[in-house]
Amino acid sequence: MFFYSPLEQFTIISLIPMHIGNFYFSFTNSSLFMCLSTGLFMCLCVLVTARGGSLVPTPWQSLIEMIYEFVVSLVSEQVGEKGKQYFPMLFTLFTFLLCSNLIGMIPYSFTTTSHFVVTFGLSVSVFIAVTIIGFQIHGLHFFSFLLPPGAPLILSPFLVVIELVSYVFRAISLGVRLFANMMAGHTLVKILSGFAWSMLSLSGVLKLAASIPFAVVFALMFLEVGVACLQAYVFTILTCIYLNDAIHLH
Amino acid sequence: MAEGAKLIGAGCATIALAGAGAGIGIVFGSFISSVARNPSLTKTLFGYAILGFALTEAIALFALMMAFLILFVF
Amino acid sequence: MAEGAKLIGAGCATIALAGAGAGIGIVFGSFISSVARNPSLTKTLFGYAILGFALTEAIALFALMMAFLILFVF
Amino acid sequence: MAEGAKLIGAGCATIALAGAGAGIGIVFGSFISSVARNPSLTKTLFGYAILGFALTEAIALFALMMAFLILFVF
Repeated sequence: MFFYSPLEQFTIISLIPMHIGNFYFSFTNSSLFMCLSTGLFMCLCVLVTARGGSLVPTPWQSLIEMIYEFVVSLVSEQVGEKGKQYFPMLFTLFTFLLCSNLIGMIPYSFTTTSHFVVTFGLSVSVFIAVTIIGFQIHGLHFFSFLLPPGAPLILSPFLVVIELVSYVFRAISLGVRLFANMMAGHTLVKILSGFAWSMLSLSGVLKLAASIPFAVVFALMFLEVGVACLQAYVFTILTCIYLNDAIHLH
Repeated sequence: MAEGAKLIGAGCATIALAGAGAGIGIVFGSFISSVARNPSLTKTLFGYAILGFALTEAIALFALMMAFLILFVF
Repeated sequence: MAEGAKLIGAGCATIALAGAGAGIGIVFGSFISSVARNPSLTKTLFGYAILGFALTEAIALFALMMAFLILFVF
Repeated sequence: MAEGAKLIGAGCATIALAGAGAGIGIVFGSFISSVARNPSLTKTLFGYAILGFALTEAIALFALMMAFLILFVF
């Protein structure tokens, strides 16, 4: 019944095949959409603040200011004063995820964050950065992070193992959370719209039955846009929480 | 054999709807007790109850999607 | 035989969505009752409810990813 | 036969994530209602909520590790 498998939308197509030695460096649709999302947001920011931005903000300028204020309040609330120096990284992280998720919502486009390698790369680099910051600030005292305060010492060997496992699992869960949300959401929309399409081929009155899956897909699109923004927010707020753990320990 | 396994697999996948059902019950249960406690907020509370219902329904849809995937795509 | 077992395995893996559905119901249920109890905090409470929802959703999707792994990788 | 049983075993092991999902829902549910009840303690309560989340997530991780063990080691 399905001409294509629902996962067909995630295939990577190399647009400009390039091989250096036996390494695969071709410019794929994934990298195209990554450049597209970062390029679009950069152009938007540059255009909006062309002449230092007008005092009475134009709609686009207030949009950029809103996103900026949102991330500033997020960082200062989660990480406090010491988090200010990490704000540029967190802002680019949030806007990159937001733009690539939202661009992925356009039919026949490609969501870069629906591939595990992209989100896993992001989350492991964040994890390594946070661990380095932790050791840089606290030195060996950072290991005390593995023992939550006030825990009875008899439990400590058991608790340290669990804390270590859940600390390392943060790198994986941060990546899988974003990847799984994006991929499962888009697959769900594809399958249900496949239903609506194949129901259309029913005879006569049954064609009206196609409106039910279509209505569900219509509602799901709102949910998907919400999930796209939400997952960018969750990825950033969790990075802030892990950063806060590294800077202020418990 | 795969024909039979397809049916069993789809059957098992549908069990996940039990949790979503319980979740929606909990959301509307607390919505009703909250409206009783603070009737002036019925409007916004109803909005949040519908939001909670929609997000729990999304989980049920994921499970149903998996069941249909097993049933029709394979 | 492995063809059939793949479907049954993926079907069983999807059952884990039940817990996440209930979890999201509990999060929004307590959010609604907290907003009724203390409406001034709606803003921050909504932020935490969304954070709780996203973290519970993640567990559901870990299970779904496991189901996809069983279904498409083997 | 063992090839098929491996998949079914991993599928069944993933069911444990249901409890972890419900557990995280309970943690954040009680966190939200506690913040509504006593907003001055939000900072420390948030720390404990994240600690509770991390420990519950660890259990989900143990279940996933078991599933991967069944899937890839045998």
